[in-house]
Amino acid sequence: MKLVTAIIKPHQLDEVKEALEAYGISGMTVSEASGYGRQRGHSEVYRGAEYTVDFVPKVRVEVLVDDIDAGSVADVILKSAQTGRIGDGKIWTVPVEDVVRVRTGERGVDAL
Amino acid sequence: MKLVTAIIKPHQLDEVKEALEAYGISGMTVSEASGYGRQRGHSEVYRGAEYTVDFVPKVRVEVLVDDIDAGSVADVILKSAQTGRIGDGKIWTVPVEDVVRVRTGERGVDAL
Amino acid sequence: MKLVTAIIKPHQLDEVKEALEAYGISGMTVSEASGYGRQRGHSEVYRGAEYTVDFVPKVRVEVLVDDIDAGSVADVILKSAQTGRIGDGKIWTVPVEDVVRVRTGERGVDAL
Amino acid sequence: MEINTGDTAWVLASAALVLFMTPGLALFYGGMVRSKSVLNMMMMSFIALGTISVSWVLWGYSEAFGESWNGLIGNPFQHFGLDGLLGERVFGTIPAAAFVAFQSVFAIIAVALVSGAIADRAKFTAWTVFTVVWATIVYFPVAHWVFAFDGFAADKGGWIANQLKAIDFAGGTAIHINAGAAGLALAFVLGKRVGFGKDPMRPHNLTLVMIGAGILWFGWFGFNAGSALGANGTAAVAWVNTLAATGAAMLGWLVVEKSRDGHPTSLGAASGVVAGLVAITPACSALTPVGSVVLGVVAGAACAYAVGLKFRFGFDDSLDVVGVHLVGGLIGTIGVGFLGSASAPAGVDGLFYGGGVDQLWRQVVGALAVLVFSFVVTYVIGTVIQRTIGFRLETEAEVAGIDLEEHAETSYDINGLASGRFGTGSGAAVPTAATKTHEGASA
Amino acid sequence: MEINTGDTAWVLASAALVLFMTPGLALFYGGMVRSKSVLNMMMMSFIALGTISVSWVLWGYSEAFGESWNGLIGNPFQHFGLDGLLGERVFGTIPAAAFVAFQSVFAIIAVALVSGAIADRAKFTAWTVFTVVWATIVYFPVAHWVFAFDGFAADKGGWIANQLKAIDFAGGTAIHINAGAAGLALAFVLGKRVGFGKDPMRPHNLTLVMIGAGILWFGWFGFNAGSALGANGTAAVAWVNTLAATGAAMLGWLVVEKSRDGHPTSLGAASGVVAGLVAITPACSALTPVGSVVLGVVAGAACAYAVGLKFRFGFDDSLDVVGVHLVGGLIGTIGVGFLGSASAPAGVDGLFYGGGVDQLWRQVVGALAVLVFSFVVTYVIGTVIQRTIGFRLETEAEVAGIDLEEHAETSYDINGLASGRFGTGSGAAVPTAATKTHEGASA
Amino acid sequence: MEINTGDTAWVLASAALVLFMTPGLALFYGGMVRSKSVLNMMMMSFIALGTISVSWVLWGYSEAFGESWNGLIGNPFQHFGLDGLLGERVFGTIPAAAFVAFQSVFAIIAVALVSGAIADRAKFTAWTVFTVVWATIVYFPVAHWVFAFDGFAADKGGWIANQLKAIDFAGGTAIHINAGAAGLALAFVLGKRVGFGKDPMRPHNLTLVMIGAGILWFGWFGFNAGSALGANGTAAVAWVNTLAATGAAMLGWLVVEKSRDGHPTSLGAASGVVAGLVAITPACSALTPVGSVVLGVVAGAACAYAVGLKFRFGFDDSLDVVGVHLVGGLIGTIGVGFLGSASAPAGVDGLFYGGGVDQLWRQVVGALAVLVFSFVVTYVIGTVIQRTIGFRLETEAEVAGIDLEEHAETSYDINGLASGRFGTGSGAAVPTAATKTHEGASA
Ligand SMILES: Nc1ncnc2c1ncn2[C@@H]1O[C@H](COP(=O)(O)OP(=O)(O)O)[C@@H](O)[C@H]1O
Ligand SMILES: Nc1ncnc2c1ncn2[C@@H]1O[C@H](COP(=O)(O)OP(=O)(O)O)[C@@H](O)[C@H]1O
Ligand SMILES: Nc1ncnc2c1ncn2[C@@H]1O[C@H](COP(=O)(O)OP(=O)(O)O)[C@@H](O)[C@H]1O
Repeated sequence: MKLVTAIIKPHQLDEVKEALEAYGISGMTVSEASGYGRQRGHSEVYRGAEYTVDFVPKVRVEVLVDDIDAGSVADVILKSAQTGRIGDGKIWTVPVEDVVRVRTGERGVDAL
Repeated sequence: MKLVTAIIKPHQLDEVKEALEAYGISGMTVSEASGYGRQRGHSEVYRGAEYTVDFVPKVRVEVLVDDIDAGSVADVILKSAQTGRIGDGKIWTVPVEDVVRVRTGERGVDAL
Repeated sequence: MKLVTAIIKPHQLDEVKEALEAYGISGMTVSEASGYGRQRGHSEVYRGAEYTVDFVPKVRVEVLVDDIDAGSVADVILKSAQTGRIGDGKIWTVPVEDVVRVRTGERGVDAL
Repeated sequence: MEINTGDTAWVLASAALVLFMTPGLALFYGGMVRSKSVLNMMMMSFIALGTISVSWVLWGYSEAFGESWNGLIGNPFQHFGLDGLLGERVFGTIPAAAFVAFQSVFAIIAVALVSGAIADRAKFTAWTVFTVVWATIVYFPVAHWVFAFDGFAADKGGWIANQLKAIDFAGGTAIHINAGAAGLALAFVLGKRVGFGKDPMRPHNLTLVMIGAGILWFGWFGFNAGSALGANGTAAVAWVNTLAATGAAMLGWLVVEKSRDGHPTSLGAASGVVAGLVAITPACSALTPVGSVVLGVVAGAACAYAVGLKFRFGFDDSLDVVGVHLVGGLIGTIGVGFLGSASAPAGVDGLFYGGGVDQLWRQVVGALAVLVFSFVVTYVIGTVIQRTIGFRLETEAEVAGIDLEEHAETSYDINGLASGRFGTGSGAAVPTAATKTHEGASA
Repeated sequence: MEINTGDTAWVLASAALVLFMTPGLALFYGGMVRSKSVLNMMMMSFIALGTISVSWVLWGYSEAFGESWNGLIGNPFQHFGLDGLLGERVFGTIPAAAFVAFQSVFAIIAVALVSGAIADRAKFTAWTVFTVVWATIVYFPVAHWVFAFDGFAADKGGWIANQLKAIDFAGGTAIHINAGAAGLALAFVLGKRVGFGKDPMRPHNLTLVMIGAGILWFGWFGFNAGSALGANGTAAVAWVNTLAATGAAMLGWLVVEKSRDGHPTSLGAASGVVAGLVAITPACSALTPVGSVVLGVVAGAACAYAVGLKFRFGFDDSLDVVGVHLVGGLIGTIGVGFLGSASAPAGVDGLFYGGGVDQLWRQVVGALAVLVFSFVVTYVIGTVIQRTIGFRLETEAEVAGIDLEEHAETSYDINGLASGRFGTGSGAAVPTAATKTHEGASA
Repeated sequence: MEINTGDTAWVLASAALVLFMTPGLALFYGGMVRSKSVLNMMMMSFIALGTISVSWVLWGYSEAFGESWNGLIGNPFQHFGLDGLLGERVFGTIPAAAFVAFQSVFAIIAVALVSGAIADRAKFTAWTVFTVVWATIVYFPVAHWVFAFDGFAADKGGWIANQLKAIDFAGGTAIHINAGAAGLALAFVLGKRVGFGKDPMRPHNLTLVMIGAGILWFGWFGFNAGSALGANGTAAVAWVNTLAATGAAMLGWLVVEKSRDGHPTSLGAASGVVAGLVAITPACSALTPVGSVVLGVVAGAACAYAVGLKFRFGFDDSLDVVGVHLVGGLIGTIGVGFLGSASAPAGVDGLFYGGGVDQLWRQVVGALAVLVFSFVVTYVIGTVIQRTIGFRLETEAEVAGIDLEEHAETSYDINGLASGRFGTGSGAAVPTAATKTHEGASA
């Protein structure tokens, strides 16, 4: 099995979620993140003192998938998360040795 | 070494932590997450307008372990996180190539 | 490719970021975490009732790197995150099978 | 004439109470928007505190309460800069300056109320200009119509107060219908927010909304009971009616929610409070406490339905200035024609108390006159601003968040982990370029 | 008789101040619970603003201040709907309606106070019913006992005020002992929260607690000094004593914390403020400022210990209505018997000032009478509600969070990242089923 | 002499308003610091409510308003414990106790203001000691100089009020210059925060800042208009000027921001409000409304620049007590010498109104006298505290967060996910050691 992780723009989350659902993925885990990269942060000014915030808000989406789905899932995310503007994020895939569903103790593909 | 990651219900965190401690695990990293899966979200109503929140709060627990402990640690988490109701979460294991303790620079099993 | 993940003290984040930049790393993803380990939490008292908070705030830094950079990047983080006091955190490296840049669809090393 | 210190004390206290309502409104509104626009929402109220204070002192008071030109507008030059009002001059039983004070804060909140209709998407400079123009062309004249009684601050006052003789004790027409109609006009001019009716735009901080509602209710006792311009029986009855109608309106709104949506909500309670306060504003001297309870229940329930109109008709009155202030103001103003009781201080029987339709038509005419005038003129003002300096924010900036775009600020930094670098900026009183060196960094 | 405008101004202002205390209490309480129940906590106070306003106007005032039936209860029909109180009627030196206004807000906050004992676990509908029943059976009668003086609003008033002659200037018995005893009773009826004494239930937002404490202190000047029912020397002394005792109580609480727990806390400061305000409430006309400082220090320190009783005896008085209001109310009420000084406006020497035990036993009897009556009757009311419509929330809903369960709302959405879909819901004034189509989505 | 109830009502209401300013200040300051020190910031204001209330009652009032010793200080023993002020004693037209009440809250906020200069780094116990010492040695005497008029509360009063005859209606010198100079001195004594000028220290909660600013403005009407000590024309003019100058100052500050930094900010609006309020404080009885607008614009713009001085000169006046209160106080106090108009209640023409420099030099001397006295004596007090019990927190504790270190509390727990274990602690009224067993756990 694989774990596909995507760092995307927060606004794209619902589109990604719907695209994954449409593809047949029924579970995922999402969390907040801050990104640093080509996309610039912003400046704020408080009583004339300037602060530069370097990180931009991102969302991390993690999907556990069967080996054969890994490529397609990455593609599905890629398409739904793309806006074409700097800062769209990254997707990466990592091998997973074992998955368990906590509720039932099922393992492997059954646990997805 | 392995990294055992568990997505669990927030309420189970203390039980998981204690079970891991009892097993002899002395370190872990925890973070907030939102889950999407069989467990449904909820609806909210503001001035008559309804909002459906699809994600449910979860907690991510990560434990770096020696290869031989990986299976037992997953089992320990499985038992302590289980409530038997939908949404109990997942546990997965990923191979880790290298671990360093920042304070000392120790590597591998010594770094755990 | 590899994913280098570091759990560090929040105060060290800027130093780590600058060290990585100096080394030539131009992107990373950062998120909040809570750590449990040798470093102790703290106690709070509300109307005489005591609460023990076991987790301490940490920051997770994730950097996708080319295979050959993995070791050096871990070293760069190690040096810049080290304060020598308990709780400095961990760095670990995980193999990554595929990386995509969402904006362009570029893959592999080009996506970094 | 001698001033009465008790009356003066109450009017000064009331003026302070009403001043407090505008920051209260800022919180009430601010809590309802998303966290990326709370500061802009609050600033739209705060800037009115700035611009209208100054306009009022310079020409606004005189425009509203100077000698009347045909009952339509006061002479703006007569008391320019409050000329002639500082000394021993007495209006009724209070110093002229106390009356100036009391009426000033009505002007401020009327303007601030309008902003609720255009949350998250108005250029701040354009809004700032709007506040002054709108006050000058719309509010000050309407205040003259409604609040300038013959022989009080000037010999001749406004037409609604003196010719039409509609009862509007504390400003159901001048404040609420006026602001509500203006809000509707601006909602049309600016158009809908990106994602309106699709994206969830739930309130980001309901505790702020509740603080705001609490402050509004508190301040509203100054608004309503203070409008007696003295510490007397009328003020006391207005006070009691303000309590009764507001409590009843909260219940009315919550009962609708419970039966329709399944849950009584805290936003509903806060909204019901405001709906009740709005409705009782024109009526608080004219109803019995039981009449006030009835008016309150009706207003609370009706506004709970009225806030849905924007979805049905597709205009983005973001924080329901129409659903609460316009509708509530109409219910209260016209309600006087039905529920007025001769046993209350205003001494006029409404339709239900055997008074026939005499007062009713006056109330309807007064309400409609203000509604139409405000809507039309505001629409014109808004359109002119949009076509000249631009009123609506760029889409991208709106999506990214108006707080950052217009104010370069972030509302909350609760966990304190946000990394950033410091530059002394221009606040250091040295040229900006030189100081942007960011001399170091560690969060 | 003529009204005095100065006295009227002060009473009207005081009434507004006391009204403001209930939203203040909502914040004070709301900040202390976990974020999943802050809205419900605030709603328990707000709903009292609705139900008790209306009950007061309809029958509550009359029950408290109508002609007395044996000193036990006023005639609820005499002034039903405030009949006969709107006109020229004068009580003392103020319009009757001003007295109605002032006393109304006491009733509201007394009810709201009780909710602190049952945080996070009461069905909202049951609580709503409780507010009306409790006010009618417990509060209005007790207010009659304590606040209805012979010959003021009616010829014959309540037994504590007129027969027993216990001194309770602003409501140590009627409000605080009463609410505290009722809270204790409800804590028994509803039982402990899931996880009480095990799970950490730390305050989710201490800045809210501090805002609430600030508003409470501010409003309390109306509560105490307003109880003079005029702007006079008694009011001024009550004002000063309210400051002195409260400041001293804060210090008392913090010194206990510092010496016992090692740290003076902000929650301790806020709690000390409230403890001091509670204690000085009955006593503010009867003590010298130095006596007030002594009373304050004692109350602050004693309450700092008393809040631990619930852990020792195992009842879940969640926000310490017993530890602060019951204990503080007892200290203040009985304290008058010790610290009363003939040089203060009430003119009675307590035990420490050579007055013997005459006043002391009156204070003790008054305090205990209210305590026992309130505890017993509230226990019965609570039990009946629990056995009929059910008072306690289901465990699962309590754990998931009462805000979502009872109000379908989330208190904060600070980061704005929460995904969700929008449905126009029933607010769109079109049938719910049709609108739940969720026509699109993007956060 | 008879008291006037209207005057008394206004003074009592004003006293309550000014009391409310200190919690308002706590929020205003608290929102500006990082979330790890908001509780300590608020506690520095709250503790002043405790210590100064008690000190005032015991010796402070007497030191400020007792019989004068050479115009420099009142006799602290004359009215120890407010002896002799409870009865029928009348000052002017109000009960003596009302005057005691009104002046008490000035003392409290003066002390609280100072804390803004030393955010995040002062030991709480040391600050607590400082409040009492500073009030006793600096504030009470200076209040005597400025506020004690001959023949009002005592035969002989202070030198600035009676000999110098500088105009300081509500405390530009005694409160703002005084607190500002003291803040500067403490900023030197304590040194800079770790990371000052390098780390970003942006406000953690701007909605708190706005709430605070709203409360401050509201309360300030009591501060300024209340200083008339009666409900009269002077109070009304002071009220209007307080509105006009403050609105204008907000505009002044925002215009500077817009032109210099590119964006008008909400923190700027809040700061402009405070700058305007500070500047108009001494001047509100002496200017016309137009003069007030001018003073306000100048003060707002000047303070917007002045807050940058700390970066240029390298002192860490964390929340700009110098930039806003010292500078604003100087502008207002000296501004009277320029903008004073004989048509205003104070009846004195300034330089611009043809009055020459007579009043101007009095204003300058009064301002400088307070500035120098306060700076020098505060520096000495601060240094003595630092050398004895220590004033500055340890570096490590400061970096970890002063809230945890000094108060063992966390300000916010919004998401409620934080894990933790419960121990009944010592609050359970049983020995601490035994209860730290943490009998179970689940978040
Ligand atoms: N080497 C990296 N390792 C981990 N995350 C990265 C890396 N580079 C970029 N990211 C993440 O991807 C996001 C987008 O990257 P950025 O360089 O801004 O734009 P783009 O990918 O469109 O070129 C960043 O905000 C960061 O969260
Ligand atoms: N394919 C997946 N990839 C990643 N996380 C998942 C996946 N499926 C489920 N999860 C996580 O597990 C949680 C529980 O899953 P859910 O389907 O609701 O219940 P259960 O596991 O009991 O069947 C989800 O909330 C989500 O966080
Ligand atoms: N086995 C582990 N798995 C995952 N994270 C760990 C593990 N042990 C420690 N950590 C993380 O590293 C942080 C520092 O560990 P700690 O034991 O406190 O100090 P040190 O590494 O200096 O000995 C912890 O707070 C936690 O976030």
